[in-house]
Amino acid sequence: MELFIQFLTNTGYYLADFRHVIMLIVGSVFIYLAIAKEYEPLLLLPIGFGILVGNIPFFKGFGLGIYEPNSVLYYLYFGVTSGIYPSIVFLGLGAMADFSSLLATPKLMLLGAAAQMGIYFTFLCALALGFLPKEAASIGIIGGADGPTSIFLTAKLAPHLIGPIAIAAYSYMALIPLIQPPIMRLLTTRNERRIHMPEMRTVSRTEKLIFPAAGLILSCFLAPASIPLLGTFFFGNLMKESGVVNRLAQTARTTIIDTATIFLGLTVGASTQADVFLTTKSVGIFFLGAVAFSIATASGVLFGKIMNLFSKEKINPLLGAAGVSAVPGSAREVHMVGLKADPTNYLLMHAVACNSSGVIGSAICAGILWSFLVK
Amino acid sequence: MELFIQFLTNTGYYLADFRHVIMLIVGSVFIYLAIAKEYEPLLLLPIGFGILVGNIPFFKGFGLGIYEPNSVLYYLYFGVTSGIYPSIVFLGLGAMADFSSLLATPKLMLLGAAAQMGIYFTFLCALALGFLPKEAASIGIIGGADGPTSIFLTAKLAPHLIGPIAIAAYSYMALIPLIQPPIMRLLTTRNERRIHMPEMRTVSRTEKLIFPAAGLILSCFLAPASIPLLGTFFFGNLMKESGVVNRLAQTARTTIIDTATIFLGLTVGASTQADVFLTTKSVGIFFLGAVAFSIATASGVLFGKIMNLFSKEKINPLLGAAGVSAVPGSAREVHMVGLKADPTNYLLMHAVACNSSGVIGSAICAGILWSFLVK
Amino acid sequence: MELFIQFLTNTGYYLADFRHVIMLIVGSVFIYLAIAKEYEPLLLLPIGFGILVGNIPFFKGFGLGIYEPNSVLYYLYFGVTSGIYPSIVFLGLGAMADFSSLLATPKLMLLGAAAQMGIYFTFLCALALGFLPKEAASIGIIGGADGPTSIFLTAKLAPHLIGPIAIAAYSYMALIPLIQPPIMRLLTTRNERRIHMPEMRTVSRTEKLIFPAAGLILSCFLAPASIPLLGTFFFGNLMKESGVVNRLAQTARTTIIDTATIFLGLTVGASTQADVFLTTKSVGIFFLGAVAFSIATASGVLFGKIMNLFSKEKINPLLGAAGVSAVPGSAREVHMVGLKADPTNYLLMHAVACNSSGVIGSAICAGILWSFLVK
Amino acid sequence: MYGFEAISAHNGWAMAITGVLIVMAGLAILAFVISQLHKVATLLESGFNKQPNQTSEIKARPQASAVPKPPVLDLGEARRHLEPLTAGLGDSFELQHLYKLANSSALPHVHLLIRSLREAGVIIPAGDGRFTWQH
Amino acid sequence: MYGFEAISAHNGWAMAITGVLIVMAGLAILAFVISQLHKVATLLESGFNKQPNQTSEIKARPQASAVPKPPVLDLGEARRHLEPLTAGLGDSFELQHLYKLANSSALPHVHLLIRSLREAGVIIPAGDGRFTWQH
Amino acid sequence: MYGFEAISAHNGWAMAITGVLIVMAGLAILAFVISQLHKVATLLESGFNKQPNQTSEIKARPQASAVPKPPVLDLGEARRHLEPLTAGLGDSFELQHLYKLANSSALPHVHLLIRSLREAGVIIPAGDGRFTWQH
Ligand code: NA
Ligand code: NA
Ligand code: NA
Repeated sequence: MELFIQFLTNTGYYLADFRHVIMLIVGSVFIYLAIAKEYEPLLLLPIGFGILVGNIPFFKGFGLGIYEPNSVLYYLYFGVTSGIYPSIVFLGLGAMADFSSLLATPKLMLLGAAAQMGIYFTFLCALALGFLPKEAASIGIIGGADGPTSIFLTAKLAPHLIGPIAIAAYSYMALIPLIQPPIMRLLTTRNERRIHMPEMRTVSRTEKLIFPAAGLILSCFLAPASIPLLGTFFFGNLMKESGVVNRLAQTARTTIIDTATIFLGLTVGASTQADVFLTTKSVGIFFLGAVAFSIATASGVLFGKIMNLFSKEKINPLLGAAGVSAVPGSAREVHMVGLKADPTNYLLMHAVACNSSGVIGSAICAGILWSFLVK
Repeated sequence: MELFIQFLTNTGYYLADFRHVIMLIVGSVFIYLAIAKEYEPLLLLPIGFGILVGNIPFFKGFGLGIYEPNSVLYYLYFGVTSGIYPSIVFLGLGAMADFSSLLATPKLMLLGAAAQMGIYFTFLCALALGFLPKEAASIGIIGGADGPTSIFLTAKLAPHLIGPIAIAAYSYMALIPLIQPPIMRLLTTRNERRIHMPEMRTVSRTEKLIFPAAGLILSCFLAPASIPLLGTFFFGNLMKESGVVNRLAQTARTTIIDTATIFLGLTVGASTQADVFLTTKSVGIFFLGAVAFSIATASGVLFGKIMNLFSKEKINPLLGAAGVSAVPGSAREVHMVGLKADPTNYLLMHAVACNSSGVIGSAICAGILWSFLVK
Repeated sequence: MELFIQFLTNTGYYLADFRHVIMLIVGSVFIYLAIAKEYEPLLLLPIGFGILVGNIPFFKGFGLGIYEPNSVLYYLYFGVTSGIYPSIVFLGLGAMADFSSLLATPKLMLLGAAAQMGIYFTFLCALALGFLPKEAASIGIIGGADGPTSIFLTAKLAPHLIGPIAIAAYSYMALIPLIQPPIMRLLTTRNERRIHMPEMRTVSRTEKLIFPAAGLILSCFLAPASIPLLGTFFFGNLMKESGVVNRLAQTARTTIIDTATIFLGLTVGASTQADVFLTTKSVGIFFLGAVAFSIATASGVLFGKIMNLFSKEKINPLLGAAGVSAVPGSAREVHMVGLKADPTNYLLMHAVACNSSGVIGSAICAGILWSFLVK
Repeated sequence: MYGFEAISAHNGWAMAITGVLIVMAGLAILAFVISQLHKVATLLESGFNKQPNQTSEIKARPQASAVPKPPVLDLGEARRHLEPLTAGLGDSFELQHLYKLANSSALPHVHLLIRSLREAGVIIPAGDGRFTWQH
Repeated sequence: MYGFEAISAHNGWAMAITGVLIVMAGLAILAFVISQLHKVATLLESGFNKQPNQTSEIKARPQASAVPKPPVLDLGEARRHLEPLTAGLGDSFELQHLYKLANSSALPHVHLLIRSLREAGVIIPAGDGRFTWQH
Repeated sequence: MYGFEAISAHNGWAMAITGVLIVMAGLAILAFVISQLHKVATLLESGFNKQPNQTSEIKARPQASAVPKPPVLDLGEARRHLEPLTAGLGDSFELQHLYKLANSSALPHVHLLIRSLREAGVIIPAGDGRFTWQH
């Protein structure tokens, strides 16, 4: 009988409190958005279900929780804390990426760089709000709008914040269609939005083959700490472009990235245990995340306008908004807003170019911040 | 020359004794059953070959054996001892499972619950035979007729018994066609076997989408310790039913589960090293395993008959036998026995429903027993 | 400002020296050979890019380098140092291999054995050049012309040489078309090269099913230390031949081996950090590697001629060259040289038989050397 | 220690009975909830059904703003516009997804376009009812 | 230490010779066993050949007990009966497996049934000669 | 500690400015290099173009040395010659690879041969434009 009592006192029904309920609702909302609204389902669904899994109340010290060594979740979560999953995801992304539009219009890279200002601005805001430098850097990187990059840097600098930062990053990436368009319209005139981009030149196979090697060396010589992300990213792309290892590239962009995505999402979600997640810090992080995305978008657009002051060949400043990557969401938004202004204005390919450089840009920023703050 | 002697004394030819021979024969029998009889080949073949690999005599302390740290087998076996493989297999099973028939006829779930009595009965028998509680629980779970569940619980409670318990569980699962039919016939009248089940209603997509979340919360709130199994199981099913992450679901039910199955089978087989496997305990385990399967089948069938006493809408008691899961073997046996009694009696879909609930049921039991005995 | 300086002093631009440049060029050459010449691209491309990744200068003690615990590369490299990747690659190779030609003409196995003399000859040379026994054995195994086998043994005996030995092994495997033909021609008369091999008998399914088990037991009873390689190799082959676990065999020969290949190549390449790679030892290893391949080829061919002295049914001595495996390069070379001598002389299938036995042979040798030197 | 003695000594009876009760209770609750699920479902249907409408209005919106643009029917150009859209879907995709994306990118006559791409073998099957771009 | 001196010092000659002998012996034994394998094979054939017969009798058995049931030819119903059978085979399967399962589930005219399911596109190819259910 | 005070205390301004400068500089350099890439490319083209010629001469070479051998058109034999070649390519392969290998193995009328193997269903599609051997 006392066994029965004792068991009941270990059930979730007994251990649950309002915080678990809140988190279960949050998780359900994520799942709902993923399925009903199809917002980034590949990310929101695993994370959402992970939140459910991670917030089932259980008796601590039992070897069950994601933070208890020897639990299955702990081992699966190791891929996050060690940075392995982000690195593998970048391998697959590289094997999917097509840099032709970037290679055809290199100057668009500057927009990808400009959009990174959101990272540093948010970093300063976070410091001002009293976050420690390492926390502030991890929060700032949300402005890079790259899930794996954010998770990677946070795992290295402030592992206790992986949950909230990942959730914030992915939530705002899912909300790109609501965040970016107003900012773009606010900062651009109708005429600017109507600027057409010139037809792109076709890019030779050799260029595509040299780029991954050149990109790796140039980026990582500058910021060696971005090797774990850009190393696999460019490797994946070389496998794809080379055409001589199709079976490897194919595996990288299907099974390998899918597997990493499943376990990354599930465990990141499960890492949001009510007691570690529902803190004032998380509130601050969500607020700053919104700042990060907005500033990133704005600085990209504004930099586009500045470039137009100095170059005679005008570019469409909307493209700056695609510099925040959030692949491929932001590129599509830019395209849509451009179409709104002029139904014959196809910005998609150029926006994709900014996207790619945005990915590289924020990986470099992660390297920079890491090397600033590691010591 | 003495080098030559010394080498020869390290060869299997020199080190082998009759126990190795026995195990090599056992392994060959498994392989034969898998290939010639096609009994559960996905399990018996890897396990059978693993038995061969694990029973090649070698010089201990060499870094070769599955129980010697740093050996390759040791690392691959870690997925078993840590419980990662079973968890991953359940992810894939979830991504394959179709719960429509269960959702259409929920009351069949009780049969899945009843069949679990075999677990506790065997648990008591094992205690009575002098096994320690943790060992007894691991032996009892064989009655769940779920390989991964048995391996998971044993890895947590009595890792030294993983080999014999896994072998027993999978052997009897392969022998379902010989074990169950006689018991079913013994306990049911021809008229009972001829009971037709009503046509099933069609289940809406929304129901299928809510079930994984609801199932997870209800089961794991009651038995949090079953999170590692049911968490991934329901996650896999949500990925499948959502339809918005097909590429993930596809990977989960192909590559991911295949890979886990290969290494689970191979290492579980290799863990049956003659010296640790050929013990009186193993004999007891095999005997108790047979008890477990028989009692599980019987209690399922009998509970079906009891239900008929109280509800006016009669159900076919044979379905109780499908509550032991052993997916999909038992469901097929129920179907066949039903057909024998009345060639127009199609029980398959309802049997599958019991199967599913049997899987959930024994995962819950694993959680319960673990939480009883972990301390 | 001093932050800026301090950052610059951590960039690759500041830290780079001529050795990094050399290695970056080496890596680029590998990539070029893989893409432009299609020399073993599945190996040379990942290794080549890995060399680039591993030779980006970075500030040590930062958690970045492949030799610094907790770096992502360190964890991925663990699959190499632990011997897991080679073992998994052999699983996939087994699931691809077709032993029918070997089963039809067993005596060709002796050629596969003879070619292994290159291993021991090189082992002696390495000792003579002042290498330590464990190093010498790892260098000798290059003569086996099996990448995974070489990496496996080196990881066990002389992990500090994994980089140079793997690079040497794979380079020479890529250069097979340049190394072998001259030696073959030198050691055989035109008439010998023109010897036709008899039509092969067809092999029954049962033979193909028994072989993996028999092969495992016979090889590993003799050299238990080759279990990690031959255990998975024959397991993969049984999965393939059984026909009852096609989905597992399919996964083993696609995703599983591809994934292992990607990370094996990338990390082995990255392990060639300039400071640990550019040593006089590496020079010696490359020299000895060339010796190993040449002697292996020669001894295979010569043994073929010796066999002809004693058996009336002459075999074509060229086949001996295929005993060094280097699958499938050497088999193709033998075939080509045979065709040169007589355009109607199709040696391919018999050469493949020697290839297979060469793989088994060098795995056994790895086991032998390991057991000689482990203590 | 053997037999009943061993069982009682290890508190076996209690564990067995409690265990049976719990699993019975658990699955009974689950069964009950499931039996009520279709009611919850009908409630939520509305929510999930928002999606079709919403996507359909997405369809509607750009269609409106799109002036028919014949030259797009040049398949080469069409592909250059559509291929980037599918990048996010991995190397193979389902036509309905491509269709949705194409719509939201406001290309005219999307149906016509995709069909002709199929017929021209620019989009080729990749097994499992998925498709990919001919390379 | 270099040259022959080093070799002897490290017992190199012994290792090399022993090594060569062992690998030679090992593969020689293996070669011999293989050359005898076809004999063992012919012995075992009987064992492995049991399978076809046994499955065929499985086929026979239910066929007998099955009264022809035309309505089953309604493909919808046919699918509802067959799909669960294939659950165990993963998301795609080979027709011969489906055929075996269908037989053992005693459906009448299985061949006819499966063919019509194929033709009706209820069962669709999934590459590699495998098939899956149209969703 | 909050506000500007916190920022300066943690050397925030320096980090932010340096960070911006570095990433700007980095991508600017990359952009510049990329813009020059097509020049490097044209230089290297020669190198990469060696491949086609070289393979084509491979094609040429054996073709020359191969006396037409009708019996090879017996598909069974053809397969026995070709299948081992594809072993290295995994269980499925692209026809062009098979073609290259077949050429380098000096079989006559390779094109004709492979086409007839396709038509005879000895080589069957395995999805993704790859093929495999009918078993
Ligand atoms: Na970015
Ligand atoms: Na069960
Ligand atoms: Na070899």
